Amino acid sequence: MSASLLSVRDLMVKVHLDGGVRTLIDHVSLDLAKGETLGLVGESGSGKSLLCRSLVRLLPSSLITIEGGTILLEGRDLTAASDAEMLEVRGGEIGMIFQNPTSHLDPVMRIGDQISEGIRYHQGLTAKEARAAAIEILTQIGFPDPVRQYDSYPHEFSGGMRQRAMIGVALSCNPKILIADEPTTALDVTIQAQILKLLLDIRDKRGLSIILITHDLGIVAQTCDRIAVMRNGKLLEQGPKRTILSRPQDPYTINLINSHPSMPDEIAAAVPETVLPVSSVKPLLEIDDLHVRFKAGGSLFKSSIKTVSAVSGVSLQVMPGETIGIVGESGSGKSTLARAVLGLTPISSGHVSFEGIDLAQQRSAGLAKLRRETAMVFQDPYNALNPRLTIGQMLAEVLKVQGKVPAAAIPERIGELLDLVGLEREFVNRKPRSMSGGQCQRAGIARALAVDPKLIIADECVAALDVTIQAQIIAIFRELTAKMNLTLMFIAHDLAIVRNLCERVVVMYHGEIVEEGRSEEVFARPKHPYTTALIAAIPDIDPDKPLLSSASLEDELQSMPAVPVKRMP
Amino acid sequence: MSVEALAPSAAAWRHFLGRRLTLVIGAGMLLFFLLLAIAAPLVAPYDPILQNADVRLQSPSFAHLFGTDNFGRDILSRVIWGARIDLQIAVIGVIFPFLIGTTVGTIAGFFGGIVDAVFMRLVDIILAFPFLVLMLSIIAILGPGLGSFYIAMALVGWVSYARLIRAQMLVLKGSDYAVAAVSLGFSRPRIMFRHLLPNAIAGSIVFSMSDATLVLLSGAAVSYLGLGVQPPLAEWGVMVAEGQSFITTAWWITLFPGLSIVCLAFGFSMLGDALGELLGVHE
Amino acid sequence: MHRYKFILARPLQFLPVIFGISVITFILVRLIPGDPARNILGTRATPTALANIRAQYGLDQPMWLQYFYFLKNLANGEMGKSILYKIDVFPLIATRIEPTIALVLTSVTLSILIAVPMSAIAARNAGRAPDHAVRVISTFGIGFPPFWLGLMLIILFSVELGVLPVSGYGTTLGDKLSHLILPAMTVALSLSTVLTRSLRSAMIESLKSDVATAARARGMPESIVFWRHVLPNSLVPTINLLAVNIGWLIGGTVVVESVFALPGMGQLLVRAIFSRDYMVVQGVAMTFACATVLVNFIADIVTVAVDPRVKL
Amino acid sequence: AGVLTIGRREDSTTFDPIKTAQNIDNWVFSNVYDVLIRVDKTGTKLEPGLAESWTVSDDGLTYVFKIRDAKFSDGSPLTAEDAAFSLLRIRDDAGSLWSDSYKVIDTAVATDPHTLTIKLKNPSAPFLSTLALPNASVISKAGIESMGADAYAEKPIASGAFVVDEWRRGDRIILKKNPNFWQADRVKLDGVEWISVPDDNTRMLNVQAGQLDAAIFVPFSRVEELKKDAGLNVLIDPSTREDHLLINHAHGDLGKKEVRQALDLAIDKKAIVDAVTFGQGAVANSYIPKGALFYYADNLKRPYDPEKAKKLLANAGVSNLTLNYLIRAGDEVDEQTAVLVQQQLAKAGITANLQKVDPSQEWDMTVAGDYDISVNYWTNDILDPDQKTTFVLGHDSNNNYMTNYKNDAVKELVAKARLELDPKKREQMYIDLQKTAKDDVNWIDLYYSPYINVARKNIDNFYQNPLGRFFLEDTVKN
Ligand SMILES: Nc1ncnc2c1ncn2[C@@H]1O[C@H](COP(=O)(O)OP(=O)(O)OP(=O)(O)O)[C@@H](O)[C@H]1O
Ligand SMILES: Nc1ncnc2c1ncn2[C@@H]1O[C@H](COP(=O)(O)OP(=O)(O)OP(=O)(O)O)[C@@H](O)[C@H]1O
Ligand SMILES: [Mg+2]
Ligand SMILES: [Mg+2]
Repeated sequence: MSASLLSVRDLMVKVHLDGGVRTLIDHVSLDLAKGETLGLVGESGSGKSLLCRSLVRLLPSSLITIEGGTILLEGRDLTAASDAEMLEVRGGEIGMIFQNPTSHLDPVMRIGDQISEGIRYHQGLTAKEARAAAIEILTQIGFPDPVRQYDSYPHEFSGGMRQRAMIGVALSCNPKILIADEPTTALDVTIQAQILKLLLDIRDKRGLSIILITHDLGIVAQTCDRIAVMRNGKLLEQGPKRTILSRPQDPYTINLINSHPSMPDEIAAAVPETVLPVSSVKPLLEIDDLHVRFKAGGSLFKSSIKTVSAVSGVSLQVMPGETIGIVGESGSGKSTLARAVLGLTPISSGHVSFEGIDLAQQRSAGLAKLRRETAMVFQDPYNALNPRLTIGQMLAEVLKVQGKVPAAAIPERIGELLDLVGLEREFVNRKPRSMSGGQCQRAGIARALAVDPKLIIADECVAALDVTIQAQIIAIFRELTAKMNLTLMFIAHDLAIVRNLCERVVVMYHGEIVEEGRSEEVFARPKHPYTTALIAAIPDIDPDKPLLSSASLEDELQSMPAVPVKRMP
Repeated sequence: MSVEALAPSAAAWRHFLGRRLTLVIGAGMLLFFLLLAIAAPLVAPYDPILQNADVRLQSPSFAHLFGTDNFGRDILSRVIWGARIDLQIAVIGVIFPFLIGTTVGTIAGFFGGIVDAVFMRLVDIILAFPFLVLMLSIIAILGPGLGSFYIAMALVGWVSYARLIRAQMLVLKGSDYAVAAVSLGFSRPRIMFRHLLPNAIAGSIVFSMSDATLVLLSGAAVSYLGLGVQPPLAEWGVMVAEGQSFITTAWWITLFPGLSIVCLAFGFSMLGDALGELLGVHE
Repeated sequence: MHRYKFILARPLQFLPVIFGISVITFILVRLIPGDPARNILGTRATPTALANIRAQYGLDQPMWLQYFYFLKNLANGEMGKSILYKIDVFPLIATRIEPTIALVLTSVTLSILIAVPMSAIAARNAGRAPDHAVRVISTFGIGFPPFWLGLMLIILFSVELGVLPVSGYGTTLGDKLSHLILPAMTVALSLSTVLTRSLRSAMIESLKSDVATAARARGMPESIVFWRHVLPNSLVPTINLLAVNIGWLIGGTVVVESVFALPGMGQLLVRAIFSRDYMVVQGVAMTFACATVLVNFIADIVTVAVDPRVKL
Repeated sequence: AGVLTIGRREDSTTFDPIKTAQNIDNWVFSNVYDVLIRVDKTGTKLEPGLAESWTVSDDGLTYVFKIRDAKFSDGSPLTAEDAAFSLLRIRDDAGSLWSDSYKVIDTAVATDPHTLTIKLKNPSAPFLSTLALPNASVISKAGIESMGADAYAEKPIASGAFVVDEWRRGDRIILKKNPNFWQADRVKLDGVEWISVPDDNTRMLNVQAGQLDAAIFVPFSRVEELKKDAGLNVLIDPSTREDHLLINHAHGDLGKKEVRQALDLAIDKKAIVDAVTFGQGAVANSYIPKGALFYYADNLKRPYDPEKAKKLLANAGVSNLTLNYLIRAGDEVDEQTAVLVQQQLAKAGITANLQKVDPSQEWDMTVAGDYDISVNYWTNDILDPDQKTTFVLGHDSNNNYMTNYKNDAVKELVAKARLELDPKKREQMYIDLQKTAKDDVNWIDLYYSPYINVARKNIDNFYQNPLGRFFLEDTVKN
């Protein structure tokens, strides 16, 4: 690139811990040109966030220090700048958008004030002028009613709107460079597409340079000019998007690209239909007109107690040995359905029967059977494991309570389970805190398998993981279902993963099943417009398939509420 | 991520001190008092209740490092023996509220609904109930002395713990690992006590350290009202209260037991801070 | 404004609490051994005199009947007659309530005035000398028994320096304030340390929080980050702590009241307990309870006002 | 001139004289109300009060009082009618705590506005003394009837040196000079404020800092220090207070006279006087306080002799005597005495287990006989020894002051002494009583102690008589 706006040379960042010194960023050099979008990818913990925080010298702890290298912003070395100068650089020159808007927006300050705060400070405007400017920004980032929404608090917004507000705050100081740290990870695909589009629009309008951090190569393919790949604090390779995507050099990059879910997967196509749903086989699980409603709000003086229908009128049959995917946006009722099926959430009406036993009629017998023959893998790998127990203790407890394995054989069985999910045996003595997300997720799967279940419900168990690990976990499931004749209900809001793994897909929307069918069929010929939108919003790794291309999809999105997740009372 | 085997840098060293120093000071202080209490018969120079009319109200000297009181009793010896009683007050005065509060909080938080509502109203009542009325009534009913004091503390003190634990339980019982435990067919007591409680209890442990100080001070307040331990036992709060008559003439009678309370309180609060950091709890 | 709707609903929840307290106090004071009649008669008690007094105050009636009369009186806005003072309990409490309220308010104000800057200094220098200094001072504040601290303050400010009155309560506002400074300081020295500890850790947490990082990332100087973002976000847990402590304080001012001879309710209560003046103990306990409930209610309102997310 | 501010422990409870039996009230009454007959400064003689003079019939049943020209604070005249009303009220009113002491009155009539005639049911030597009790103060009949007893008890119409100007409950009583007082020219002060300062230290510091003119209830331990303060006068006035160790004769070996004598021998009263009262007290040898009417100075003083005590115990066949020693919580002096006595008894081989209980309960337990030994004290209300003697030795309703002491000869003598009108004979009877009581060890006399007050140097004539009356009408603030 010709005129480099930002130029990083040999940046070294180290952390000083009790045990010694660890290098977190290792001789990283980068350039960012004006108007350019740089995609920074890499697995979790590779140092992407740290690198960007080093640019504005906002390191997360006093133990982490920049130990070498230069950061030149328009020729000025930021590593040598004074603290006062940095105040100008932050916000004024380099704006930040954070991954998690919920925790980065001040919950007790009005959205508008958070935007105008920066304006007043950096541009020295009066309160009134700043308010006007902030409302202007709110308009730009797509708030339908900026004057009113100026006075809203973050918690009154949906996730998507919060992320927009976060962008607004970053824009408030009119920076030259915008750093967006995984701005869409927490959002579902449709919203993700909107946010990405907004970022690109703003870039074009304002001539901004953007550093976009993500672990999703698809997003990078759709939005960036250049790509930089990081791993273990080192920059593996960087270059123009097409070069990297088509001719990756580093084995890690190659692996990353290959495991992207939007890649058509040969194995998936080759999965033989192991169990044909023959009419003589009785369904393992039957769900009939299931309704789950939650009370929302309501108090002594409020006459109408509102309820939220999380699941409304779902009917489904699951055959033994089947692998079924349940997809749908956030809040569409997938988790609630799973929990209701397993008797973890009270059912409002309808029936669930497991192997012919109706849960409503024979509650204790049904629950006892469920507990022994089904298991669930949870969405959040860290929170689903008791932080105080080692993996060994955890598995031993399950085996002991379930009582299917004689006490003497428990240690042996634990070993087998770990082997099965691909964890080394030494993990017996580890606690969740000392394990990576992927490792925790495997431990969670091992726990589910310890029950020796007929049915496993996996609730978005890969959403929080990066693609390489996602791929590994999916491989484990595929292997397990093949080997052990497991029935699997796989919940996700990401269609691409489901397409790879499942024979049958169920699409949920607002608590109802809107579409159901064999995977290839649904993906090839979606019937419901929502399914179409979902499929279209998957960022494809092929840069030539543009994001949100079809005009009809835009209309579709417009007709839907921005975020149907939270229906506040 | 190369780990450079270096001598700990200045920053890391400072960090270590900042974090462990509180632990060392706190635990060290408590250990000191504990040893003092255990070894009281060995280290105390005099019999703590022995009166000696010849040396009444003497200011600190080599014979009596902390001076003597109006009966000629050696203050140093009384302070040393007092450590026994005051440590006991701090420990027992905290342990029972802790146990009761933890149990109630766990049950209320876990079961919710009517159980919770009943317990929480009870908590409201006790919180709104003037502590002193309860304390004085119980002491009056059971007679002054440590037993009544402990009972009064237990009756009142548990609410803080119950509230802390309940709040934690409410959060934890919705957590994925609690739901996971249910889905695995674990029994309720197992889920409550093996899975949730250990994760909920850290805050209470830290709180119990500052609570120990409050208990000591409540004891001193009770002594001020004349309802402290039975004479002639040496207890710091009582010593301060008794020494009040001499506050302008014989300052040493109140100062040394007073300082002892402060030091013990300091030890507890340091240990509390250290535990808070170790257990990752923020008050 | 429906976030504030709980203001309407809450008073209903108070009723069982107040009722519970009335039952407990009623039973508790009567469980205490000791006879109010014998108590006021002292050494000269004769059987007829004892019987006379018991009859006058209905103490010879069965317990349930006494409780019934107590409730009946309460419904009429009365709390019975003091055995010791021979006047109605309500007016008696009315004459004693002001100093206690004034003491609590001054102490709390003073505590906040001490706690906020102290915790700010500590939090912004976490782990360094000023932080340690604040911590040590805090422990001293909480470790010394208040009656001892109070006396030391009197000796220093009133006897040695002669700048403040030794004890008592004035008649004019300025006079009252000058009488309240020392007792309030005695309370504040310990209360503020509790607040400081809580605020300090909330602030440290908050200084490290994403909110603060985000504010720094848009170039806000540390002072704005602190006062506009960190402080407001640290307040909520402290408000609740303060409420619990005020409740505790309301019921526990007796020591300070008696050291500083403040004619408040704490002293009234202790004398009533010691002389088994049942009606007064009940009356004061109920008053304290209502005040505590009210304080918590106010804390809830403040919490809702400070943190827009909170719904009650 | 000027207003005298006096610090005391507690605030008054009422101004209705018949409804209280507490010193804290009575001591204020003396200067607000006036009585028919007063006790003089020495506490040993009666002198005219509102009754200018009186005559007693030969049979000792009829008393005729001449009431002087006096006015109530509202300016209305004080008549014999008011006096009669007051005496009948203390005898008959349901709220009166004193009715039993005045049951001896048969009739009280105002024969004319200046003449009060009282007929007794039987002769009574101490009767005149009881008229000096502040609780028998003369109240305004018209006043109490128009105001109602409750309002009157708040702000009475009285005839003493001062009138109640304001009562700030819990804080202070503000008295101002009563211009209608019959001795108004004797009163130098413009007013008096009784201020309640419960904490002993604070009360003393107030006087030291000059914020109070005087304070009462000076702890023994502070006397020496206050004496050193050049700005202060420490006032030590004789009182009728006697501290004694109650013995429950009904409990086991304590019924044996030798055992009680052994106890008396085992207690070193001098040591108590030194350590507890800091030398302010005097060792007691009789239940009648030193300086009081009929006090027998030569009564037996058992010297401290633990060895002899041991022997006595052995002779009585008592070993390992273990006693339950009841202490009043919150009373510093009581606790200190207990600690000391415990150690002394131990030297005689007697174990005392201290049991500290709340004062009100302690009182109940003593009355119920639920103790072995316990320290208590008595201060006389009237100068005649009959009241105390009846309570302590007369087999009155309280089992001889909770001791369960039984001696029928003593009982008879007490009754006789009450009726004896010849002072000489009476004195001999009381001497006999004192001797017998000592020999029987009805209780153990410990020490007499004075009233200790402190006043700033500019205050003159601030004193109490042995019955506790302050003579504020004579006090001067310079
Ligand atoms: N406060 C800290 N103290 C010590 N090490 C830290 C701290 N914060 C981050 N690290 C380490 O720095 C490394 C880089 O972290 P960073 O947050 O930059 O990763 P990332 O690439 O952004 O990952 P993710 O995709 O999960 O956000 C990690 O190994 C992490 O453990
Ligand atoms: N305990 C609850 N109380 C009230 N409402 C609830 C509760 N649990 C879920 N809901 C609501 O029910 C709806 C469905 O939630 P659910 O968790 O099943 O969605 P989901 O499809 O799993 O979403 P995600 O992809 O975000 O996990 C949402 O609107 C949610 O707000
Ligand atoms: Mg990151
Ligand atoms: Mg979900």
